[in-house]
Amino acid sequence: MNSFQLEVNIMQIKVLYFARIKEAVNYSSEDVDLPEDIETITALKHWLSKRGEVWANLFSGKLVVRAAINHNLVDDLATFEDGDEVAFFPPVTGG
Amino acid sequence: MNSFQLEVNIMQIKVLYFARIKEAVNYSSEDVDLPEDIETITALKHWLSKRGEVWANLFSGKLVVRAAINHNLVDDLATFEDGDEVAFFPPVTGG
Amino acid sequence: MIRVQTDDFDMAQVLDDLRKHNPKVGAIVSFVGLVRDINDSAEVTTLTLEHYPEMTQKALQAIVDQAKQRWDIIDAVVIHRVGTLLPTDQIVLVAISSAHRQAAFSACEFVMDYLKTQAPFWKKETNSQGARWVEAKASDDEAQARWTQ
Amino acid sequence: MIRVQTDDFDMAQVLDDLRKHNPKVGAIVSFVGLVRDINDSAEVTTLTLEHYPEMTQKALQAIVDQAKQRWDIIDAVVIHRVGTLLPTDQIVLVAISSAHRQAAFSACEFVMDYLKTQAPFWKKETNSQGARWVEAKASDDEAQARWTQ
Repeated sequence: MNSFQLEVNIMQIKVLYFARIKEAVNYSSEDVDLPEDIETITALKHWLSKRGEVWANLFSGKLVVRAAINHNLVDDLATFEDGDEVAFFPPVTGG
Repeated sequence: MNSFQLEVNIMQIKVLYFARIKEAVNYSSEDVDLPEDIETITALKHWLSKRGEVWANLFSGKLVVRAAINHNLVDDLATFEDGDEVAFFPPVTGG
Repeated sequence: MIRVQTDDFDMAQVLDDLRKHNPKVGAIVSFVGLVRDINDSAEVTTLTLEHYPEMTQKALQAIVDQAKQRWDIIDAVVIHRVGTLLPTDQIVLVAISSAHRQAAFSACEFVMDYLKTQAPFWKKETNSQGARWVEAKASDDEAQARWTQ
Repeated sequence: MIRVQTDDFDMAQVLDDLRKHNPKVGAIVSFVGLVRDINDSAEVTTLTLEHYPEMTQKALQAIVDQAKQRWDIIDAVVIHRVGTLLPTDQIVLVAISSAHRQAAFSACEFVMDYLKTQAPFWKKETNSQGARWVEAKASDDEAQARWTQ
């Protein structure tokens, strides 16, 4: 019973990084297991920033970090669900 | 003395016609001798309109007739001088 | 470069000329006007453009000069065809190069709006019912008036 | 048509495709963005474009769909290159066909303003001093914001 609850309450998402953020974290993609209360971009940024100095610097708010959920640009209050793809990147500079 | 004055007081200009105006008058260019008091586009339109029905219809004001003096688009109060080239045409429709 | 010609023009050549000789160019905005197969009335079979040769070049140059005074543009090309054209034929090209895109967009639209109301060209359409001169449109006067408000 | 590609594109081919198959087209407005040899700092030697492949097509399509809802346009082409480019190389093409010119001008500028702020591309420049990511410009956000006022 206890172990069944644990499985339900862990959410797995895929997280992608682009441009200078990818270079800072040194990889482009990872699968992340999250506690169930981490379901907004803001919460995810806060949670990731506890990983260490590089992460804290990235998500400190000094530089703008944009996010997409399942390939849609979103603001930081957007929520994601188990299995979603979340991406972090700097403001875009195409064109 | 009299004949000398007459020569001075007659102004000769070249008048060009384009598009439907050219078709209405049936030629594209003429040299016109004008009395000296005909020196604005308005006066020239009025003077030409006395030539007959075709001319009266053209310059009656029912249709817009634009004018250029020496290749510059002008409004009807613009004045011309001896030797100038005056053109009459409908509103332009290029592009 | 301003040209009035009966021949068709090669848009790719014009754009290559604008960009290849000047690495300061970051943006090129171009407009191509085409003969449509339908206008106010019936199906158009030909479109014939008449102009006032001695005035045309001067009028187009004056429009381009105004655009260069108003916006920070690098170069401008205007090519206008005259003579008889068919549906889908190219009539006019306006291409503007600049460092940044907004100047090129504004200048290109400005040149077209002024060309439509100031440059001495006249269009005559033929269709199955005969030939008729194309009427000037109030919307073109309004488009031009925007720039002086 | 929306394409993201490493290869260069042929502007003339795109414009011919837009006009030759549809005699309702009276106007084509196009924008070409090019690699400039100088940016904020020193002379640029290369420009490398990275993107988010799964998102890019979707983001560009959403922008084009919005333009089609807002203006009476006939067709739209967006081609954006990725990979490493050199000064004077073409980066992006937006071409819009319509019956009348104002819709094409507005839609083309709209698509570019949204592409600049919404489509997941990132530029990295190299010059004699090394490589650096290009910073987003506030002027691009302002350009996009005009359309929502």
